[in-house]
This record gives sequence, structure tokens and C-alpha cells, in this order.
Amino acid sequence: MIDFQPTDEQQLVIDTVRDFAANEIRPKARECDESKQVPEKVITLAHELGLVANALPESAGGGGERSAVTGVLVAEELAVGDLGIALAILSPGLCAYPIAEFGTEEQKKGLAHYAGPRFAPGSLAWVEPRFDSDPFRPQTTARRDGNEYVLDGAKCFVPWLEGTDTVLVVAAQDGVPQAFLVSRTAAGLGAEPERNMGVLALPTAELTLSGVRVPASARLGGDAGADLRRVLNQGRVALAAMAVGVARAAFETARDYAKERQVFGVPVATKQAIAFKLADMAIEIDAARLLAWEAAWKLDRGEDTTREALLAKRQSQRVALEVADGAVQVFGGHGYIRDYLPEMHLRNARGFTCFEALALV
Amino acid sequence: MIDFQPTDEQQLVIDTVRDFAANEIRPKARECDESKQVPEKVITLAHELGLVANALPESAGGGGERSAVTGVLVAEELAVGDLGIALAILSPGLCAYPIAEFGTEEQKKGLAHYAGPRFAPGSLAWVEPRFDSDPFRPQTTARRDGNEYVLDGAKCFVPWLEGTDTVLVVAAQDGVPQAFLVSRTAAGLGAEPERNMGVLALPTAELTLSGVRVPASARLGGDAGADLRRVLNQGRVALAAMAVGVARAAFETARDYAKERQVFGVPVATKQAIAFKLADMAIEIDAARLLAWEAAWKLDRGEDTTREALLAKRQSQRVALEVADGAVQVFGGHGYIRDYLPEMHLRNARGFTCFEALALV
Amino acid sequence: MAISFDANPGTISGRDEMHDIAVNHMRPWSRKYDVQEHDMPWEFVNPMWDRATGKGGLKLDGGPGDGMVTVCVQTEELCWGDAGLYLRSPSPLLGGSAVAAAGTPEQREKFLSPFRTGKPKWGAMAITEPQAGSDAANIQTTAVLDDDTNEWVLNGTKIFCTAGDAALSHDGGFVVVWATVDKSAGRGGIKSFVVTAGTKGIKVVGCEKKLGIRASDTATLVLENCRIPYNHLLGKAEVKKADDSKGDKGFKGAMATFDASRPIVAAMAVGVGRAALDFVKEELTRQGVTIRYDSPPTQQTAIERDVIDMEAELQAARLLTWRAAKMIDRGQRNNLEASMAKAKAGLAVTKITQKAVELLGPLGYSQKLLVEKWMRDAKINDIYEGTQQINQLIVARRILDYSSSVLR
Amino acid sequence: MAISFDANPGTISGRDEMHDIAVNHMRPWSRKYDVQEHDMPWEFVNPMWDRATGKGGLKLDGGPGDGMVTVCVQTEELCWGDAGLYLRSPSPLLGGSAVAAAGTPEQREKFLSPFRTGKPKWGAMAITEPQAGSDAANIQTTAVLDDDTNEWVLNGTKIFCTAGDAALSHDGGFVVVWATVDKSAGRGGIKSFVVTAGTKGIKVVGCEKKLGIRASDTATLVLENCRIPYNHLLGKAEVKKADDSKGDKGFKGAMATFDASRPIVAAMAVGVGRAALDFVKEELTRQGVTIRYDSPPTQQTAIERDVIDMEAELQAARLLTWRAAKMIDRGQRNNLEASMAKAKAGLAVTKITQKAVELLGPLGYSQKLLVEKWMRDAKINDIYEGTQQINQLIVARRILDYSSSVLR
Repeated sequence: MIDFQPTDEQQLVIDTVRDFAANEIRPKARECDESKQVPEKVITLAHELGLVANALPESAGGGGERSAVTGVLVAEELAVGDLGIALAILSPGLCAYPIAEFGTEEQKKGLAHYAGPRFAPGSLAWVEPRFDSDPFRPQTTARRDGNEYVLDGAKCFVPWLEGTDTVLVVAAQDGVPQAFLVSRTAAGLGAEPERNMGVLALPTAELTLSGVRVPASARLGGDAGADLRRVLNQGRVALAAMAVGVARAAFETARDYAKERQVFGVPVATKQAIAFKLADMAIEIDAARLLAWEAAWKLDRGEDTTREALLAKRQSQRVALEVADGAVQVFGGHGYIRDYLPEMHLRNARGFTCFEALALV
Repeated sequence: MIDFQPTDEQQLVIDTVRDFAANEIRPKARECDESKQVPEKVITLAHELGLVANALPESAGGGGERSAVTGVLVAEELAVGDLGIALAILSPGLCAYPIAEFGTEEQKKGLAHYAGPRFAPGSLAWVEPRFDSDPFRPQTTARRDGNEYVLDGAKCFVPWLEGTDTVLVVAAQDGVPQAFLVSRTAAGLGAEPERNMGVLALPTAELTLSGVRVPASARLGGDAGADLRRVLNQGRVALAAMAVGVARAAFETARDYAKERQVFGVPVATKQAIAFKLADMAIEIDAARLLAWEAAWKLDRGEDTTREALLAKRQSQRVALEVADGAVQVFGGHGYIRDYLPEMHLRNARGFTCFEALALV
Repeated sequence: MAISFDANPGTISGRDEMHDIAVNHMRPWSRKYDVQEHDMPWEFVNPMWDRATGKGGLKLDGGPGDGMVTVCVQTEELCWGDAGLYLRSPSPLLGGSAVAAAGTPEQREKFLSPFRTGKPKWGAMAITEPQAGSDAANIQTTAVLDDDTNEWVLNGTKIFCTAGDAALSHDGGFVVVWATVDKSAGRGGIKSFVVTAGTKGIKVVGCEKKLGIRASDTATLVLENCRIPYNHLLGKAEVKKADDSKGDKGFKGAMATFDASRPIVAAMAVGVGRAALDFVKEELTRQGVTIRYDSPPTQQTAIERDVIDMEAELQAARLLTWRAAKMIDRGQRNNLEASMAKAKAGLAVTKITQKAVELLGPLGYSQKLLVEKWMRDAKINDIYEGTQQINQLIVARRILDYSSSVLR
Repeated sequence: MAISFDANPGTISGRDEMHDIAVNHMRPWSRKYDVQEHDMPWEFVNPMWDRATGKGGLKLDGGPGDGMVTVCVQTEELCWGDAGLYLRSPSPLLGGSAVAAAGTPEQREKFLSPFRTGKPKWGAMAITEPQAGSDAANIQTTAVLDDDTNEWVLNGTKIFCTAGDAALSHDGGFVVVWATVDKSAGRGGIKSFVVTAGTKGIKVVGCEKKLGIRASDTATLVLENCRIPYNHLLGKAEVKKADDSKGDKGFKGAMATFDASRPIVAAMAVGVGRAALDFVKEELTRQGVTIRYDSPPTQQTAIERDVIDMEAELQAARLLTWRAAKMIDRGQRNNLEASMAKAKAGLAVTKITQKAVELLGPLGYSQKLLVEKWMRDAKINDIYEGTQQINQLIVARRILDYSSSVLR
């Protein structure tokens, strides 16, 4: 039956993560953006919530409850707190989810690492540092050479948290995207810390791969390989939800400010120009969220979700940018200074068009 | 020197045409839209203003003052009155301007017809009845056969006023667009009256050309041919100005209504949601006008204006649509009914994206 | 309960049934009744009435808890067929919603049961007045109780009454008229009354010539000492004097009808928008233009991006619509969500149909195809049942927690 | 006079000179002073000052009747170089505009002549207050005349004072401070005063950390019994009691400064937007992507359309800017046109730079290029000198002929 109500269990998760985002993440958002550092303590606390582990197989010590729908609910709430910190919290899934879904038995043994009591960051290298980076057609290549694969190319926006030991690198093998587990210390792998306009709390790296050799067993899924299109779509749906989260953060901040801020003797929120702008934000946010939900629901049915994931991501990244920009306007001069959050939301929101697979559901 | 002030002569023309549009054209706009007829008397009166004749060579009895800048000033003012009637009034230029600019001496003899005391409608066949009609690459063809050209293809949005005797048909000759003077009665030429969403006051036809034969001397410019790209750009600049005119008509109508219409005890124009919408309209109209002026000014310098004409037309057709749509919203329920003008402005405005060369400057 | 986009079998069969009507009894007559404005489209009305009243009847319920969602799905389908004809459906329409929402069981039986039998009939709702516009609280039509006869006496003029002419000119039809029983009470004095076809003192003085939905009769009604029985009042006669910022239960109750009707209007919009988008995609396919959902960034065409954005906007509007409808099925208050759906759908579909005309070039602008008609039809959804601006206002008040006196 | 888009030779040479500065003295330091927020960019300031004060000086006039147009053209060029550095130009800036507009010849000589010699100095204007925002009429800073010393005594706090730190910390600089001499007179009591560098009682308590234009110091100033000579008042001391709907000549005079400064701000916006658009086009060309202005409708790429629309929007903003500037040169009132230019340029350039980041994909988002910085810099133009919304409001009042009390 068509329905828009999360299950009771999901509602519990939503409430928990919402509180966590408000009480633990949001207060650190500005500080982490300025210092360009991820807050270790918050990550540890978040890890204890088991948001990623719950979705991993029971055999690996996880909760066995992988659900893209639950994933988008979590992703949105975390991103309301802060996008960069949210991505850091969800990073174990970047390795763990694809391994759980497509990995060989051998590869799955590594899952316990991500489901364990200590936070273990994951990393997935998808985007490439060129203006026309094409997630369906990576230019990074993987060539079989005897019992090894040789990887060549470059990647950017690669989450690169302290403690990352393995990165899943997406490369075209005979024109088809596949993923390869590469050690952080592999010969030929270079990693340069990046500096971008936004998402500064998340450490990311630009990778260069020059003849990086990995054993054949390092290919995700072994001989069978993996459905990287599905992983990409899982990423797009996650990012769609997180764009909704960023939009919501900007909207809520602007709404509260508009009700408080007095101009010409009345709250600016009583001015139609501001009130209607806020109304449009609210409508667009809800609409984008439902698109993300539908795409997630379709992912959970195991169907091809290329179209729905594209629609959801396009819509929500547009909405995030417009809402964040609108929030800056609502704040007026204060929107431009870094004592308030809207300018950060704007910088973060602008990234989504070029983000791919920074989180998965 | 950079300047935005028409000459005194131009200002006189503007004032004259503005009065004419308000007093003669506008009052007929609704009636002509409903009856799908052009108002003969208005056309005759307009002809007496000499708007087209002034731009024709003195040798043909014209005023010898062809100026694209003057042309856009006139085109906008006429279109404020009504788009369909404006196009009818300017239709002699569809044949006369290209002949005056590119015609052979023999062809120029025909100019007196358009500059004479009696209104003589012109017609130019450019657009083609397919979804991807491409003005730079017509699919209608002209093939040389002995001392004749043979024309094959189809055209639409061809102004087809009572009394039209010659239509200038654009066809690709060896891949290059050229224009051919074709008699209304030519064998193989079929003309079906059209019914479109808007611009109903202007009679238009869909033409079919099946082996239409014209003498070699019917090619515009004879052996030298004509610069059809320039003619297209003249059309785009004219249409840009007319789109500005339609937008201005819609804006002025909406502004006046908003000041009068009382809702919740005050004029709706005092509501920010309406007032800001009107402000945006005013800004966009002025901006689009200046783009049209600049393109016209460049045409008058004889330079290639493909880029500027495209920019001006794109901008003004977008503005016309948005402003007309906004005017319907300002009118609320009344915007949807045919007792008021905004719904007509909306229908007319929507046409510009597919219009080409319905008027020239 | 769980988040799901899986329609009930009943919803799907209801949709399919409507699709059949749309294809066979609406599309063939679309252009005819666009041209023959206001003529009664019997080619559509008769089969529609037969289905509604025949054995098996129209399934208007998708299964437990999915009634309003199914209505929206079916409405979309019919308006995919033709929004103008849909509005001429022989049914109680908005008048029926008002009776169902505010009427007693006896009133429901009395006014709605004729719609199950006999000849085609229509219902309508009359709210708007020449000077009131969006301001429903400013209604000037009066209803005075004649104690001698225990009749209400109505006087006033109503405009923009959809199906008002059909409702009053066919036996068994009715119009729900909003009127004030006490102007000094402001909104508190506003009540709704059922005026049945054949009642003396009400007459249709004309139908609007419109941009689109020309098959629909948009009537102007004049009530001159129009007398109706006491029990044609929907709800209670009692007037609650309301101060401006709270109270108003009666008026709010009346306005609540909109919470139920706005998702339906949104669904209508989605139907028209889908008609245009479906056609554009089919036409592009026929012309050999493919829409890729995974095109390389530098090679994506402008058309591809347009179509993808149209799809996203249409689906966004549809999902907001279903959500607002689902809340009704759950018995939840959906005032905010209904206005969100209406505002989004009206605007999205205005843009989608305008873009559809553009994408088809000269063909889109021609009356040879229906795309230009869909653009004209679609625009009504941005206007009636509260304009875009009114619905934005409602949303703004809700999200800001402002009353109508603070934010207006 | 005739419609013309042909710049005077003087305008062109002025533009070229600024372009040279932009290329050689701004671009090389753009990233450095984006990172080293608020540091004084001597690499730019020194050569800029040398040019301004050196032989030949900066040509700030394009020829007869084209002065302000030339200023706009030059401003565009410098902000094409770097908007943050531009705002740190050693010049009187907005403070200079105020003195030029409202000062006596003696005041102009006194405050502006130091800018022709010696060491680099700055001017600034201080209007905004913590609680006033867009509401310039609500200024709380007071100016009281001490009859004994014939000095004005200023008290209050000013925020968002561009170049306020530079102006007060370098000899010969000054800040024009808006203050009220009579709160009961409302707008009529608001006057502007020149406070020179070194004056006691005024201090910079901090500079804002901002999204962009980080080379620019946006100061918070506190005035505590700040005493200035009587003749540092710009304009007349007399207070015209103004009823709300008319009068206000004094305040209007002060606000008129904006009519002159808004075209310049619009030109700044155009400069930043052009920087981004130029770069995108060059990068696309380098990558082998061509922008066709005559592409077949079905083959136009999404990128082509984006770039074409960006070009149209930028040129639209530029032409509105020049028009508003030209009216100043003609001595025409340009209140409406200045706000149009500012509103359009701020918004257009916000969108153009945001789109530029998107079109360059991951490269656009990276700090390796300047595009992301231009997006951050551009946004200020939608905010200061009246936000988008304030300028829309001004335009609305003018086109509707409504006073600020009717439409607010």
C-alpha cells in the first residue's frame, strides 16, 4: 500500500539520530569547518549508535538490517547536523556495504573490522579530477596482468580519514566499471590532501594511481565482479537524502532567524517576501525527500534505480543549493559571515552536483 | 559614446506608435483574437504612419531611413498593442527589407509596391513544420534546373494576409540557405490556413512546396545570393523587441490591475508577494530590451550578430513567457478568462521560441 | 505501516479502468469540446454515467486505508485523458465533497443518492464572488432565515462556479452555496447551503470563456430571494462570534473542505502534466531522439536535461499529492500538506506543459496536436482552489506558526 | 544623442589600464589573501596607490558625459581581477562618494585631497547597526552637539563597515558615520559625519570572518564619546520633522548616495561574474568543448545552453548597470534604475558563478582554481548596499508609485 509513514523502528532511529545531530553534531559544525578537522569524539559516539553496523550481516557481527529506506532516513538526519561530519560517520559503509553485497567470502571476512566496537573509516574512490568526470565511465583503468590487476588513473573527493587502511577504487576494466580493494600503503598510490570550497570537516584526498598492483582477489566480488551501477545509485540516493538534510538545516536556521529578527519593528518572517520564500523552501524540501524515499524503496526491491536515483539526486541538489542560497538572503548581511551557518550550508550544498558515492545506503 | 537615449526623431516615432498602439491596436486585440481576423482598418491606419516605408530606399518611394535600432523601438511599441496585429502591420517588410538590402536591380523594382500608398502585405517562409525546425539548416530545398529553380519542402508560420501576392521562401541550395520570390499562385504551392495557440489575429499558412518552379531571376540577390543569416538575425532582433512588447503589455496590465484590485481590504499591489513579482517583471523587461537594442545597434554596424541576436531572443522570449504567466497569476481567476488580456499574452508569449523571421528590423 | 510506493491492487485496477475511459471516451473528443466551448460532451458523459451507475459501478476505493490515494490516482488518469471533460463528469464533484464532509447522514442520503441512478446529474460548489477573490471570509451573499416558513432566503452573486450550469440544469443536481448568516460575525457567520436544481430564485447568467478547460462550464450564478428548506443548511446554524486570531471553527470547518479537495486538484494537475510529458517522450522516440539517464556530462543534450527535470518535477508533485491524500485516509490533518501539494503541482505542471510546447517546436504551438491545449488546461491548476500565492500563504502560516492576522 | 554601445576611447583606455592592474597585481594574489583573511595586500595596494597618485594618475573619466559609465567599466575590470582586493583599494571608496555628493567644496578639499599624495589611505562608510539591518531609518547611533566646544559627540556601534579598519588605521583616512541628531525626528534626524583616522573615541573592535571577499576588512566600529569638529557634518544640521509619507529630504539625500553607489556595486558583480564565465569558456575551449550559437535544436548540449544563458544574463546585468550609470552622467534621477541594476546584477552573478562551479565539475569545487572563490565573492553583491529584497522593494515602490509607508 502506498504509504509515507516510517515503521516504528525507523521512527525510533529517526528520533535518535535527530537528537544526536542536534546535540552532538551541530554544535561542532562551525568549529570543524573552520579547523578543517573531524571531531573524533563525535565520530566515536556516533559509531556507538551502530548506524552502519546495523546494516551489516549478522555473520560479521552486524545487525543484518540493511535497508536503503532506513539509510536515507539516517542520512538526512545526520546531514541536518553537518554534512562533513555525517559523511565521516557513514564512511565505514563505503567499503563495508559493497563488500557485504558483492564481496567474495574471503572479502567478507573484512566486514567485522567495520562492524566492530572501534570506528573504522572506509573509503571509496569514484570521482575523477577533471571537469567532465563521468561516474558511469571512469577513466581510471584496471588491467589484468597475470594474477594481479594494475590500476592507473586519478581520483578525487576520496574520504581519507585518519585510520583509513583500505580504499575501494573504481576503475574501468575493459570499459566496465569494477571496484578494487587497495591498501593505503600500496606502491604507486599517491594521496594529496584536498582543499575544497566546502565539506571541510571531512578529510578528503586526491589519489594518483601509477601502476598500482593488487592481487586478483582484490577485485570486489572476485570473478563475478560487482554491480557498480547499483553502488553508484546507492550513493546517489544517499547523497540525495543528505542534500535534503543540508537544505533542511538551512531552512530551519533561516526560519528561526526570520521569526526572531526584527526589521522595521516586526519579525522579518511576517514579510511576504520572506514568508513565501520559506514556504517554497519547505515545499521543495518535502518534495525532494519523497523522491529520495521512492528511489530508496526501489533499491530495496533490487530493481535498477538509475533513473530514480538520478531524478532524486538532481532534484535534491538543486533544492539544497536554492534553499541554502535563500537562507543566506534571509539572514542578509549575517548570511555572509561565518558566525552564522547559512554560508556554510551554501558552500556544502554547491558540492552535490559533483559528488558521487561519498556515502551509500 | 555609450548611450541609452533614442534620438529626438526616434522619440517622436516611439511616442506616435505608442499612442497608436494604445488607441487603435489594443482596443481591437481581444476581438481580433476571438474572431481570428486582422482589423483591416487598423492596418490601413498604421500603413499611413509609414513605419515600413520609411525604412525603404528613396528610389522606391521610401524614406531611406532603414535602422535596426529604430526598428526595435517601433516593433516593441506595436507589440505592446497586440502581437498579431503588429506582425500584420510590419509584414510588408518581410519581403521589402530583404529585397532592399540584397535584391537585384530588377527585384528592387518591386519595392515600390510595398512603399506605396496602399498597404501591401509581405510574407516570408522560414520555419518548417517539424519539432526540430532549424532556421540555419532548412530542409526545404532549392535545386537549379536549367534556367529555373525547383523548390521542395514545407513551411509553417507563414504570414498569409489577404492580398499577399509574393512570398519569400527560404530553402537550402547545396546546403546553404537562400531565398526565393514565389508567387502565391505558383503551381505546386499549397497553402493551408493554420490554427495555433496564439497570435490568432495574424492569418498564417502552412505551405507545401512540391516541385515549385521559379525563374533563376527569382533568387534573392540573383547570382550573388543573399546573406540569409543576416536576415534571420534581423528577424530575431525584431522578435526579441516584440517579445519585450508582449511582456510590457502583460506587465502594465497586471500592474494596473494590482493597484485597483482590493483583497482583504487593500490593493493586492501592496502585498509583497505581488509587488516583488511586479518588480522582477519590470527589471527583466528593461534588461531584455537593452539586449535587443544592443543587437540592433550591432546589426546597424553591419557586423555578424548571430550571438547577440540569439542572446536577445532567448532572453526576451523567456521574459515574455514568465511575465505573461505572472500576469495571469496576479489576475487570479480573472487571469484565466478571456474577458481579460493576460491569458492572451500568455498564449502569444509562448510562441516566440518557435517563431523565426515573422518580422524584420 | 512502512514507507512504500506499491499501489494496492484496487488502486491499480481503478486506475486502469479510468485509463480506459480516458483513452476511449475522452481523448477522442478533446479537441471537439475545446472548440465547442461549454457544449455538453455527451460522448463522454453518457458512458461515464453508465459506468458510475452500472453494475459493479466505478471502483472509488483502492482497499483499506487507501481511499483518497485511489481517488487521486484515478483523477490523475482522467485528467491525463482530458481535464476539461473531467470537470464535466456527471458526479457531485466538489459539492459532493462538501455534503460528505459536513452533511448529516440524512443529507448525504438525500443529496448524494440520486447520483447512483437515473439520468446524468452534477453537483457544484459556489464560493467565489465578484469582489471577494481569494478572500473567502469576505463573502457578501446572505442567507436569512424566514422564521415563518422555516426557509433560508439567499441573495447574492457567485462566480467561477465549476459545473454550476450543469448542476442546475439537470434534475437531481445541486450547488453548495456559501453565504453569511451574520456579516457582523465575520468568518463565524459563513455557512454552506444546498440549492437543488429547479429551485426558484437561482439562475445561471453566463459561463466564462476561458483559456483552457473549455469543456467545463464555469458559471456565474445569481441568487434572488432564493428560498431553500431549513435542512439544506450543512452543519450548524449557530454563529460563533470569533475574534480575528482564533475561534472561527465554523469557517475553519468550511475551509477544511479544501484540505480534501486540494490533493484532488493537485492530482488533476499531475494528470495534465503527464499527458504532455508522455506525449513529448513518445514523439521524441518516434523522431529518434533518445533520453539517456546516464549520459556523459559534456554530451547531455539540452532536451535530455529538460525531459529529466520535467520527470522529476512531475513525480515530486505526484508524491506530495499522494502524501496529502494518504493523510486523509489516515484521518490526519493535512492542511499544510494539501496546500504544499496544490502549490507544487499547480506550478510544476504549468511549467511542464509550457516546456512541452517549446520542446515540440512549431508542432507544439499548433492546434493540430493537443499539447498546446494541455498547456492551456494545466494553468487552471495554478489558479483555482486557491492560487499558487494563496497556497504559499497557507504553507507559510503553518511553518511559521503564524495566524492569518499576523501573516497576510 | 543616440542609442549606442560604443565606448569612448577614454573609457576603453581606462578599462585597459585596469585590466593590466587586474592581471598583474590582483590575480597573482587572489588566493593568498583569500587564505590570509584581512591581511593587508601590499602587493596590490602599493602599485595601485602608485598609479593613482603617480604622474598621469588613474584616468577616472571616459570623456565628456561618460564619467560614471567609465567608473563602472573600470570597476568591472578590477573586480574581474579580484573583488576582495578591489575593496581594499587605497581610495576614499563609498566614504568618498558621500563626501563628493553631500560635502561643501571645502570639505571635499579637506577630506579627499590627501588621497592624491603621500602614503596609501582609505575611506569608508558606516551605516549598518547590529539591530537595524536593512532599516537605515532606525539608526541608533547618536550625534550630539556640544555647544561649548562646537563639537559633535558620537556614540554607537557600526557593523559591516567595508574598509573601516584600513580607513581608521592609516593617517589621512576617514569614515563617514551615519548618526541621528534627533531620534524623535525619525529619518529627518539622520545625518552623516566624517570621522578621520586618529580621532579619539572610535575604535575597530573586530573584522568579520566572511564567506568571500576575505581580502576586504569588514569592520565593527564602536564610537564612545567620539568628538569631531562641527564642520565634519556633511550637509545641514537643520532637522526637518517629516511625517512618514513625505518630506524626509535630509534622509532621502543621504539615501541618494546609494543611487550613485549601486551602479558601482552592480559593476563589481558583473566583474566577478565575468571572471567566472571567461574562465569557464576558456577551460571548455581547452578541453575541446565548443559553444555553438547556431546549434541544431536537438543537438544543443546542456552545457551550450548554460553558457549561452550565462552570457545573456551577464550582459543584461551589465547593460542595466551602464544605463543607471549613464543617467548619473546625464544628471537624471536614477533611483529606480540603480536598484534595478543592483538587484539584477547581484542575482544574475550569484547564479552565474554558482553555475560556473557546477560546469567545471570537481575542478570547480576545488580550491586549486579560483572559480569557487568567485562564487563566494559574488554572493556579497546580492547582499550589501541593500539586499536583493531591499532593491526589489525600491523598484516595486517606484513602479507602483507607492510610498514606503504603503509598501513595506
